[in-house]
Amino acid sequence: MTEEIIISGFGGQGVLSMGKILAYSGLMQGQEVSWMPSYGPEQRGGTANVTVILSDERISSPVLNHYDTAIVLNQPSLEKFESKVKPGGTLIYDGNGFHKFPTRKDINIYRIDAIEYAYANNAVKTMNMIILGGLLKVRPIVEIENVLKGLKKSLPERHHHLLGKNEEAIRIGMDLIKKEN
Amino acid sequence: MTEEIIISGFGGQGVLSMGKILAYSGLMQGQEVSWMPSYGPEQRGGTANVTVILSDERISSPVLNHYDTAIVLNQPSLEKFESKVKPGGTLIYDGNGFHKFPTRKDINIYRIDAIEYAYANNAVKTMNMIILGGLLKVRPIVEIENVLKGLKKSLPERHHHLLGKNEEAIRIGMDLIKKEN
Amino acid sequence: MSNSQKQHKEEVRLMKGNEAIAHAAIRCGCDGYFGYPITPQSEILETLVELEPWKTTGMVVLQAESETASINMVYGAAGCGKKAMTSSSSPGVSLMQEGISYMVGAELPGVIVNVMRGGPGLGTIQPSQADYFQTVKGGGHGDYKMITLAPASVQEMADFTVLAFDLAFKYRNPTMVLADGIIGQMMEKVVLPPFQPRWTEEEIRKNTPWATLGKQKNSKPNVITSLELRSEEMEKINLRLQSRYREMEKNEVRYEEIMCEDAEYIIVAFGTTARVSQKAVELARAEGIKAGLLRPITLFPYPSEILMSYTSRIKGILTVEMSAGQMVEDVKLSVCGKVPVEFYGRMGGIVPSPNEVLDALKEKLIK
Amino acid sequence: MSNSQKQHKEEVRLMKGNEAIAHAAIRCGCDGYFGYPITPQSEILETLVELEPWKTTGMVVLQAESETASINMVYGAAGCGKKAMTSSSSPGVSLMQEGISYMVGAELPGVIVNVMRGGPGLGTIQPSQADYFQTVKGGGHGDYKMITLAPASVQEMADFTVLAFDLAFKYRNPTMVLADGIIGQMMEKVVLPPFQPRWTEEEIRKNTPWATLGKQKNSKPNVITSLELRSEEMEKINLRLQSRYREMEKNEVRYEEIMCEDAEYIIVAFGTTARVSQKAVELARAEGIKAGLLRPITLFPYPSEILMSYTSRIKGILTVEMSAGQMVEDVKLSVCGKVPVEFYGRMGGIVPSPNEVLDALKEKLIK
Amino acid sequence: MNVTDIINPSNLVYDKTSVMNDTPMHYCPGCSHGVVHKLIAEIIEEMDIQDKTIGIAPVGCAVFAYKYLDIDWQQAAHGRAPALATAIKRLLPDRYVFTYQGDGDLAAIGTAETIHACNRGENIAIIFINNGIYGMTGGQMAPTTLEGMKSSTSPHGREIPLNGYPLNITNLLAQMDGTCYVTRQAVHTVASVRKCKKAIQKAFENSMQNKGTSVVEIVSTCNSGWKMTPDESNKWMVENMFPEYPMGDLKNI
Amino acid sequence: MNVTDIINPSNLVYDKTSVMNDTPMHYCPGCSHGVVHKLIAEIIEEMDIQDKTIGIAPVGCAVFAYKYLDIDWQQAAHGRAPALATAIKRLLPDRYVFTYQGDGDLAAIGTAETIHACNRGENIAIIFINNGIYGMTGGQMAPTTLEGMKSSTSPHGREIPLNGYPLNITNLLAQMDGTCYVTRQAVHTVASVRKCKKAIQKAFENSMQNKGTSVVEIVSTCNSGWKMTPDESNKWMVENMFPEYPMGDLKNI
Amino acid sequence: MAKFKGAVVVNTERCKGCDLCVVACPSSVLALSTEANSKGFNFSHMEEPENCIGCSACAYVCPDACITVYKVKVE
Amino acid sequence: MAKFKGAVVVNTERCKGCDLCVVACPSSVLALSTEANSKGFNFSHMEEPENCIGCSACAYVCPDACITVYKVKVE
Ligand SMILES: Cc1ncc(C[n+]2csc(CCOP(=O)(O)OP(=O)(O)O)c2C)c(N)n1
Ligand SMILES: Cc1ncc(C[n+]2csc(CCOP(=O)(O)OP(=O)(O)O)c2C)c(N)n1
Ligand code: SF4
Ligand code: SF4
Ligand code: SF4
Ligand code: SF4
Ligand code: SF4
Ligand code: SF4
Ligand SMILES: [Mg+2]
Ligand SMILES: [Mg+2]
Repeated sequence: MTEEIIISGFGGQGVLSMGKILAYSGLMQGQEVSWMPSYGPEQRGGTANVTVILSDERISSPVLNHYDTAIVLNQPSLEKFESKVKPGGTLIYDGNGFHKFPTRKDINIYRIDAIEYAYANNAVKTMNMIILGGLLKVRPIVEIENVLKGLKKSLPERHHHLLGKNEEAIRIGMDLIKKEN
Repeated sequence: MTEEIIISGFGGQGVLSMGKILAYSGLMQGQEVSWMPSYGPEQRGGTANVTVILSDERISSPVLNHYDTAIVLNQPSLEKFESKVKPGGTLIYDGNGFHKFPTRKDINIYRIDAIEYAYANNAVKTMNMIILGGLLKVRPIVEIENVLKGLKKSLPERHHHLLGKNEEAIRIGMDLIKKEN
Repeated sequence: MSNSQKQHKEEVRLMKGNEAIAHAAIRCGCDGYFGYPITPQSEILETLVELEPWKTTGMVVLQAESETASINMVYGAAGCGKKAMTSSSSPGVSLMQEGISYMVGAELPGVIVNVMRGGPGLGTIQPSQADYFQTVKGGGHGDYKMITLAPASVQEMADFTVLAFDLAFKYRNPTMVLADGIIGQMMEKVVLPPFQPRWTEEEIRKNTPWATLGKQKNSKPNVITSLELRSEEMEKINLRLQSRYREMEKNEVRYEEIMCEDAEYIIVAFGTTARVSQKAVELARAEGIKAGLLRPITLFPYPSEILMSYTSRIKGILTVEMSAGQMVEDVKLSVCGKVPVEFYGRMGGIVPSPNEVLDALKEKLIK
Repeated sequence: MSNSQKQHKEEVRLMKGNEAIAHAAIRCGCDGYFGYPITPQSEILETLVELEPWKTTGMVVLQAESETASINMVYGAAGCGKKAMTSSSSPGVSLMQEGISYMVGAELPGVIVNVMRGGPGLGTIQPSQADYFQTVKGGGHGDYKMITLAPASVQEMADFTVLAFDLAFKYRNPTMVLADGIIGQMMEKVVLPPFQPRWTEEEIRKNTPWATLGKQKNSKPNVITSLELRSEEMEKINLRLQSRYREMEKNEVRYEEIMCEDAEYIIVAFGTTARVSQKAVELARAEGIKAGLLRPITLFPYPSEILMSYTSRIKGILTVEMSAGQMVEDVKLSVCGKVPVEFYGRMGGIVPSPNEVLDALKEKLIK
Repeated sequence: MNVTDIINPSNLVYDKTSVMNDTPMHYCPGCSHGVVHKLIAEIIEEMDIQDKTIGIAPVGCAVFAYKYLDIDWQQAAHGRAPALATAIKRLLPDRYVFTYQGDGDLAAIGTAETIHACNRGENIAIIFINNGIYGMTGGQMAPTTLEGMKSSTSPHGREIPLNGYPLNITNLLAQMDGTCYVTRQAVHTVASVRKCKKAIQKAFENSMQNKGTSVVEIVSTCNSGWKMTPDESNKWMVENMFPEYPMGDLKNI
Repeated sequence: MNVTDIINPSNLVYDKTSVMNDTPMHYCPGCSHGVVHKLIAEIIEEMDIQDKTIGIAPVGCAVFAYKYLDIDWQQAAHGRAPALATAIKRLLPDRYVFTYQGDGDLAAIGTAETIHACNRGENIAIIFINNGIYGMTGGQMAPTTLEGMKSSTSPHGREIPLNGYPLNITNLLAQMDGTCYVTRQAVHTVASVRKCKKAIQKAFENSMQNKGTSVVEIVSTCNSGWKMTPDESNKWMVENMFPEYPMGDLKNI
Repeated sequence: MAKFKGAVVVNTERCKGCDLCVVACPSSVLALSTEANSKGFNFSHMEEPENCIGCSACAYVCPDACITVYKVKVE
Repeated sequence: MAKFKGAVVVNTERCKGCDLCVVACPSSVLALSTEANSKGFNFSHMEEPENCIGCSACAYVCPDACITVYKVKVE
């Protein structure tokens, strides 16, 4: 099995670390993984994206132009990546601040209002875990237990007490996500 | 007609300028000329040499390994260039301080004790003209009048009053040179 | 399984290519790293200062005032028989050309990492492979060559750092690790090489008897220099260097063949474009096109012979690079007109996609 | 008769190649020279300061603090539409590689003279041709090319200085004059090019509307930059540069054929080795060997077509260089395996002699 | 009198100068670069020298300065702006030529070019943004980074034995015969902004009077690199940077 | 007592140290380089550190220093000796590491490397031969060439507006926090030779005490470049160079 | 003594919400809005417009030249 | 007071005839010879050996380390 994912949003939204957690989760379940960020000169702001591939086989190209799954967290990202989801693939978006919405009919489209939820519930720090939860609900590519193991690996020790919060966030995301088409 | 000449000696002996005067003389009589110095990092001392070619035709290589005429003014130069005179060619040397002398039989060997003469007669400044005179006696490749024209071109104006002295030096050199074999 | 994986059981880690270089350097007994920040490779220095190896192995890590200083620090360290390295990206590596030429001239080992970005000039910070010529033909003055290793994965970033030092010392010549922004910035699984202690002074004296560690009693002083004003002697030095390059050509050619046995079309690509091209080969095979990939691992010495050996049975070669076409000249020189050699490239920091490569293969060779 | 001789009657002078460059620069309306001393080319700067052109044409002559500064001064001047140049020798030119790449990236005209000496490293001050790769393949980072003129006489040192400026401005790209210590240091007859006034500010505005002379009212500011972070845009810049190189290849190939019409063996050589090889051809002809000389004048663009055109009727090619063999790759790429291509070279500052070249021809090709 | 009455062209007292165009600047929120850009733009407007000014910005966060100030610009290689400026000013002596350099640029890789331009007394203005860090490349240590200050290449704080002393290069430049005006300014308060503007203006004016090189160091913040809010950065700067890089004129002749 | 009686090993009071070998030096007759070489050799002998010393000579007339002093040497690219020395000393902290640089080298192309080594306070000794000219390459102007002084690139004398001021770089180095000892010496008289030797020795000693960088400038002659006899050169130096580059310690901590 | 009343216009699209104007205002006129502009920044606006004395402090320190200041003499 | 007598040996092959020792000698002992060595240099030698006081001044200033000095106390 190979899953090719793009995650894209504003610089501050934790896009890269969401990708990292996914990659670590893959690592935990013995898969081949690749995590390929867009990198730029901006210290802050701007749009960032990351390509994550989890596979049971050696990964050839870390760079792709079509994805099984796209997670888009702002308008420019939607515009850039909607067309790049493979037919039959999955698009997950957080609609916060959107004025144009996905239109494709040949892919599965899900909406998750994690940003709004996070601001309303004082959970900005785990926002990316909420979204990840949404993803795992609709594309169960990694076991939650492996996600938590991965988190443990990628977080500095002093943050390990937050693991519980993160697990909760995943469950919230699983609830929050809605199919649109 | 093409004449390929090497002049070699200690750095301070005016080897390069002797070559320059020859080259200018060729220029004055409408020939093609090339003047190719050995160049080194030493500001003073060391051995210097210059290859001068005068020709009625376009000169191909400015770099040679055999010469019609070699003028050598110190021992290392003799050792380096005696063997590089073409058979039937000419070797002129100033024997001052020599302990080994030319031995080839298939070339014309001339000796000119210009250094000794110059020191004895307070004529160090025109020593190279004396040697040039010797050369022209045995290899009349340029007209003396063209030499003087050439000198005029290559000397800064303020030295033009020395032209007479130089002409005289040429004549002295013509007297001084002696065939050895 | 890579060499380092065989030698020891160590956990699999996830890290960036740049980070892998830093870890591998410390582990292989590197004595000194000297570098200057530039995107997309600053993580090498940043990881090193974070790891503080001076507190463990004693490795010196110094942020220099410029790339010019960096490479000359490597020169100084290497002259003492120390394992020294620097890293930079394209514009910074251009500034090192005099220093690299000096290292070659003084016969000094050392490792230089270039995580290439797009040029010319300031260009872009996005990935590129357009410093191929600079690296393998000679960006500095004079006749010289460097063994050039082109990693295509994070694992190779680690492994080749170690290998680069070995080869540098084997041949007393700098070795280049030629990566690009993608390989530097991406995370993959990696098993780090085992820890090797840094050479002791006794070992240095033994391994590099030419090193300037202080003149030993009853022996001549050691001198590190690239100067020789006597042309005959200088030519001898040149000839010695050249014969060393011939040795490298004999011993150090490295490449990977992927699905080449029965291939009718060969794609030649290194680094990131090799990864992309591998996927293109997979796509091609899925369509029934017998494609294969030759991935040169050493760009100098170049795997010319294997390429020549294909010529009797293949229909053509497509070279894929993130450049206007540089390595393609070596491909052409390798096959000497025997099969058509085509080129597909992207510039400006754009990474070609697998589909593009497949399309190029069809369009340019299969038609 | 060279171009400059046709245009005006001027006396024949005797001077060094380096001096000829200085005189020619002043005469062709050069605005600024920026350089740093290094043997064997320091006479260029020395002649310029002796001639004090700032008192006559207004040309600026400045001894910079380094070669790095020199090339960046040329960049600054060129950015203002000024005719600017620098000169150096091999190690100094290595230090300019970043600056050269920047000039290309910013599309700036300018002239760089390299009077080559032997490397690598400090090497020797004696002549060499081992910076061929650096010059024509790209010593700096990124994909770029420079028209490279290889003078073989003092007259050409003068003429090519003028031509180099013309070509640099025609293509908005730096041009390299690639000479060697022999051509720089030897004296030959030369007719200097006629005096051309420096461009006035109005002319600069007309000829180089992109120049930064101060923003004009009602027009956009001019910006000199090589930066473009958007990959798609950066690729467009790269493609524009590449198409310019294709133009150069179409329009600017220059070479000299000597006794090639009926030749069975062709020697290919440039600069000093072309002069030596010409003599070797004369010697060969005297022995009844039908040899000819192809002297590339432009090293980029390379005279590949003419070489290819010989292949149907010649028996082989000998490339002669003062290097370990660099241009020979372009010769091979030109003839694509159709005839044998052999190489003869000397290094370390040694100039091959005509007889050596003849012997090599016999040994390697005629046998 | 309500707001809409007051907002009336006749009551205008402060507006963006037109030399600064409408392109949004890429700087991080609160970055000092913006304020300095604004001052330069205002001076160019007020001196009416938009057609006579050539700016040179090397790499660093301000490499895109050319997008924001509508004057002719050259973008220089890292550290080399003073070399470009030298050539430009010598070839166009009646132009206002200034460099706009960061501390990484001016005090690290560009040390030689800066010192030699100042030593030759080139008639240029050097605007030197000292934010104690390499902003552009992600917050690495600069020569001017303070002792103990954290950066991505001094994650545990700059240590003197390891990394050397914070380099007060402006002090050195003030010692040089070729400089005529060397001053240290900041832009964190209204008063400092006003003073800084005067200083930059003086530097511009000097460059037409054959007096030599003028250097205006502006002690600045890089809140991204420093990992503080803009306001915290200003406070930190006053407390920590100013003692090492004290405000005021070092030379004025 | 006649000469042959006096010439007896037991009466020996001055002899060439054995650290300086018998290879004849390539320097022009009367060149200051020779004297300084001799002093360094004597110090190495007297301190008994021949096996602990690493010298670094970049290009310049002294590029061949390795032929004459029997210690380990590295030859550096033009201007980069302090970078080499930095790496060497950090990797071999118990070695005496010194650079031997000309004024062209240290004060022109090597400005950045010199300043930054001093700023980092590298524990090295910098021996700086200031002969006001580029000797090796044929007498071109150096940053330290005096106003009005002729050279092959200032044939009519150095002009300030054209070429800038004579650069007193040692003054700048003395300002830097990283230097512990900065002094200016000469070797034209017996007294000056003696003093200079003490200075160089102190610089060597400092380098083992973690005090920072020591800089010994030796105001020197280049009679070939200056086109004077060695004796005339010494006199000219005293009259012309000393006022610009005054003798004595600039810093000693 | 003359009294001044002022008003500022913030270019809300250009504003990056850095808060420096808020801190600089001597009369506590300004505050960052809860609303964000298209770039996601909470821009500055006049929270207490009647306090504004038109001193331009906010405009001087604004790095993005977002603030236009108007001022009238009252009384 | 003790008086000293000295003598110097010049390495004539190494000597370049720069004259610095001649100038430095307080007792006018040295002079350049009219003879030249193999490199063409007129080397230094003791012209007035009896004047030598063994002060080593010549040796200190010699750039080519050509001079060896001997000294004895007399009386
Ligand atoms: C030769 C070279 N080396 C390194 C870089 C990478 N680089 C770009 S900007 C910069 C330093 C920026 O710091 P500074 O000059 O202080 O400007 P700031 O961003 O802080 O305003 C560096 C190292 C480069 N572009 N070129
Ligand atoms: C990169 C580079 N540029 C220029 C040179 C040529 N060069 C050799 S030595 C030298 C300067 C020598 O002057 P200085 O350092 O003062 O030493 P001196 O010979 O006067 O003792 C120069 C410019 C070089 N070798 N390398
Ligand atoms: S990184 Fe620092 S200097 Fe650069 S724009 Fe952001 S705050 Fe300003
Ligand atoms: S050129 Fe000058 S510095 Fe060099 S050896 Fe001669 S006198 Fe000494
Ligand atoms: S003008 Fe003055 S009072 Fe009004 S908002 Fe701005 S800072 Fe506050
Ligand atoms: S200072 Fe400017 S950018 Fe910052 S919040 Fe105020 S108006 Fe916005
Ligand atoms: S000082 Fe030395 S080299 Fe000079 S003349 Fe005297 S002995 Fe000879
Ligand atoms: S030792 Fe003193 S007295 Fe004797 S020759 Fe030397 S300088 Fe003169
Ligand atoms: Mg900065
Ligand atoms: Mg000097």
